Amino acid sequence: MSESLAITKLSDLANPTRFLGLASRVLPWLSAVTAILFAAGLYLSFAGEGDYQQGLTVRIMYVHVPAAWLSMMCYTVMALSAIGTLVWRHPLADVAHKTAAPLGAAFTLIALATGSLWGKPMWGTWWVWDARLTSVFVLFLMYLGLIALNRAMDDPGKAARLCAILILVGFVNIPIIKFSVDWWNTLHQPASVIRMGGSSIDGSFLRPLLVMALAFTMLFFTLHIAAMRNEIWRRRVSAQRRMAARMAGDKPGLTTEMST
Amino acid sequence: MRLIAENLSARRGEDLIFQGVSFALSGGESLVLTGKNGSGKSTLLRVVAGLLRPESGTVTWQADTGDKGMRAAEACHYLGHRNAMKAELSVHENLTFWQQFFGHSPQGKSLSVDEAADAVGLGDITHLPFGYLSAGQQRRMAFAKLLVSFRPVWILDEPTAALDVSAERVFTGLIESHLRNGGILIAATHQPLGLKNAQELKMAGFAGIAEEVW
Amino acid sequence: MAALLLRDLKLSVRAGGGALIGVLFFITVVAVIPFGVGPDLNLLSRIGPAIVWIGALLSALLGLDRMFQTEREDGSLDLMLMQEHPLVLTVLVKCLAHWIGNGLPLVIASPLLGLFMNMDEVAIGATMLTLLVGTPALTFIGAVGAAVAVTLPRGGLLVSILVLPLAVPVLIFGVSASYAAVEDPAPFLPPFLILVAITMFFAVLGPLGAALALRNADD
Amino acid sequence: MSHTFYIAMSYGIAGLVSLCLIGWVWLDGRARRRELAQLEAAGIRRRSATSPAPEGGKA
Repeated sequence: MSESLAITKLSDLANPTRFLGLASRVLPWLSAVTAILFAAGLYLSFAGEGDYQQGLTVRIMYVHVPAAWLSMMCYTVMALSAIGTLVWRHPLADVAHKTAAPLGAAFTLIALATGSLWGKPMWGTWWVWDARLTSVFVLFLMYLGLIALNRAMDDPGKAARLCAILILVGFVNIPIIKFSVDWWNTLHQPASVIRMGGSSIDGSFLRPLLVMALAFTMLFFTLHIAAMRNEIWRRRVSAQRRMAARMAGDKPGLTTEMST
Repeated sequence: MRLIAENLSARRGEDLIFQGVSFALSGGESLVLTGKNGSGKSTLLRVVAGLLRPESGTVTWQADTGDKGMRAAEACHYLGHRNAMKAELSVHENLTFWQQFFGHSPQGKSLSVDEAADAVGLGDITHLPFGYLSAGQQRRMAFAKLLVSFRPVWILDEPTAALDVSAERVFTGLIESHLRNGGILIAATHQPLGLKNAQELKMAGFAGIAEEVW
Repeated sequence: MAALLLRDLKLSVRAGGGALIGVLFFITVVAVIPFGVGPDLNLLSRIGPAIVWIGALLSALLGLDRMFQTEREDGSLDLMLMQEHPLVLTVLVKCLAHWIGNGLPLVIASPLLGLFMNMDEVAIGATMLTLLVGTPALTFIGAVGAAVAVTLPRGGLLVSILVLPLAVPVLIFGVSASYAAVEDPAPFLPPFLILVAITMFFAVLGPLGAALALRNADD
Repeated sequence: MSHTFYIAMSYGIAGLVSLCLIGWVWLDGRARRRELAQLEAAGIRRRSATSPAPEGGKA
């Protein structure tokens, strides 16, 4: 994945200007690859015939499962950037996890929406408190909390460090939440819940699923790099505005002399 | 004992407030920071007190007892704009808490709570809750906090702000006695403290955007 | 350290603001439920432990943002950051003082509310025990939220949003332990021991995260 | 049971959210470039940009 490559060669990406140049070159290619992958994925998922048991609704899985994987992966990317912020105090890492939060929240929203849409024909209710769906919902709350925290502070440097701490504390808690939700689920729900997807799928369904997953991943990286570029521009604009304000402040008040 | 700062630079928000500040202070010396508001005096004091991480440069403390690895902040008292006292607790409780919390360092002499209160001229009202005192009295009590537990370095951020002349005289007397028995002082102030051989550092303030981070 | 604990306890007794509000909020939240759910006694007794636990969780979150805010406003937070005591220890002591000031009153008030929810003695005992073990976990993990929100002008609400997802496991195991004590099939010990384990884990993670946040929060 | 409705809905929602994301990122980028252009016009350049030819991130 190009994102982990970008994080490993940290040193030469040190200043954002080089990142901007790189992003401008890479973005057209990335969007083209994403478009192709989506076209292939959609064709494959609609060409295959329905599953004998779930009927056509298996097609919802082609969207739901990649989105759920992506929401997990996005939080991992944010945790990596959080380490970059706290340990190496890398300005690019601040930008990375600040821009990844809205993307993660959006993909988690897709996962929740498609999950409940899948639940309706299967179990007859819009929202079923299934273990996986519930932990994705808690993850969604964590994303919203992080976005709210990031927007609540004006100094971007401090905001990034505090968000990084919260991301890491949250990251450590994900297994505990997962375990407690599974425990809570088996306690109240009869174990007859049909396993939603997972590796027990035979070949004919796996191929479209993988293609769609790859398409979603590429979409995430394209949007993430573009959003990071926007954030760098936003910070550059605010830095220059501050400089403009300061320069204006230093010049003597010409207008006052003319008026007296 | 010496307090050495090399090539300090610090940033407030996104802007670089000062660059390349260095000084070295040994026993009995004092450094006075002057400059208009917002010129980085408080920021420099907070960096020396270890409350703010500097952009570059280091603050090192060489104690004559030679125990290495002691952060510079642990040898300092910091008196900021706020008094760090609880209004509900009585003055005596406040000062005894800070005495126990600071712990008594072996070198110098730490005054008892009542001696410290007498030293700032408010010996008889230590039983009153802190909230009942006037602003000047509260400031004096905050200063008494420096006396209850000995620390070689005093970092004062505009100690004499909003004080009457008599209180100022008390403060300068205490500062001079601190310097006489080998203490170090770093103060940011507008009115001259009337210290004799004090080094002076003029803070210019804004020193340019943090070099091209964005 | 002991001095800090004593001072904070004196403060929470004398100032009394935070603790009282927490317990009052707890009582009002739980007392209001029957108005909504209806006075049907066996329904109330069935959802009793859950309601008491949810009330305790919400009122614990309520008092969190005052934990470091008062210290920062009067400047003593700066002095605490400078001392040679490890900051994690100072934060741990502050969490303990905050729990004794805010968490313990909730535990003491829970039997009274158990009667409101028509719970029998075993259920009240179990809920009280699980609250006794669970509320410190809320304070410890809440300390991270409080430390992060210390520099925010209106950080109070944000703390509860940030801490709620992290407090879900505590709620799940607390309620399932108190239910397990009442219905015989489910054993009481496993969820209870997991709850204890979570509290221990948060006792380490909370102060560590909060100390890191306080170090980075200075302006 | 009309599965097609649920399938259409789920792909619809997924598509809608993705399009909103793409739109937001694209519009945000355009707004930032416009602000940068305004600053450029007002003669405020980055210090390193003044010496070499002023570079702008062209998407």
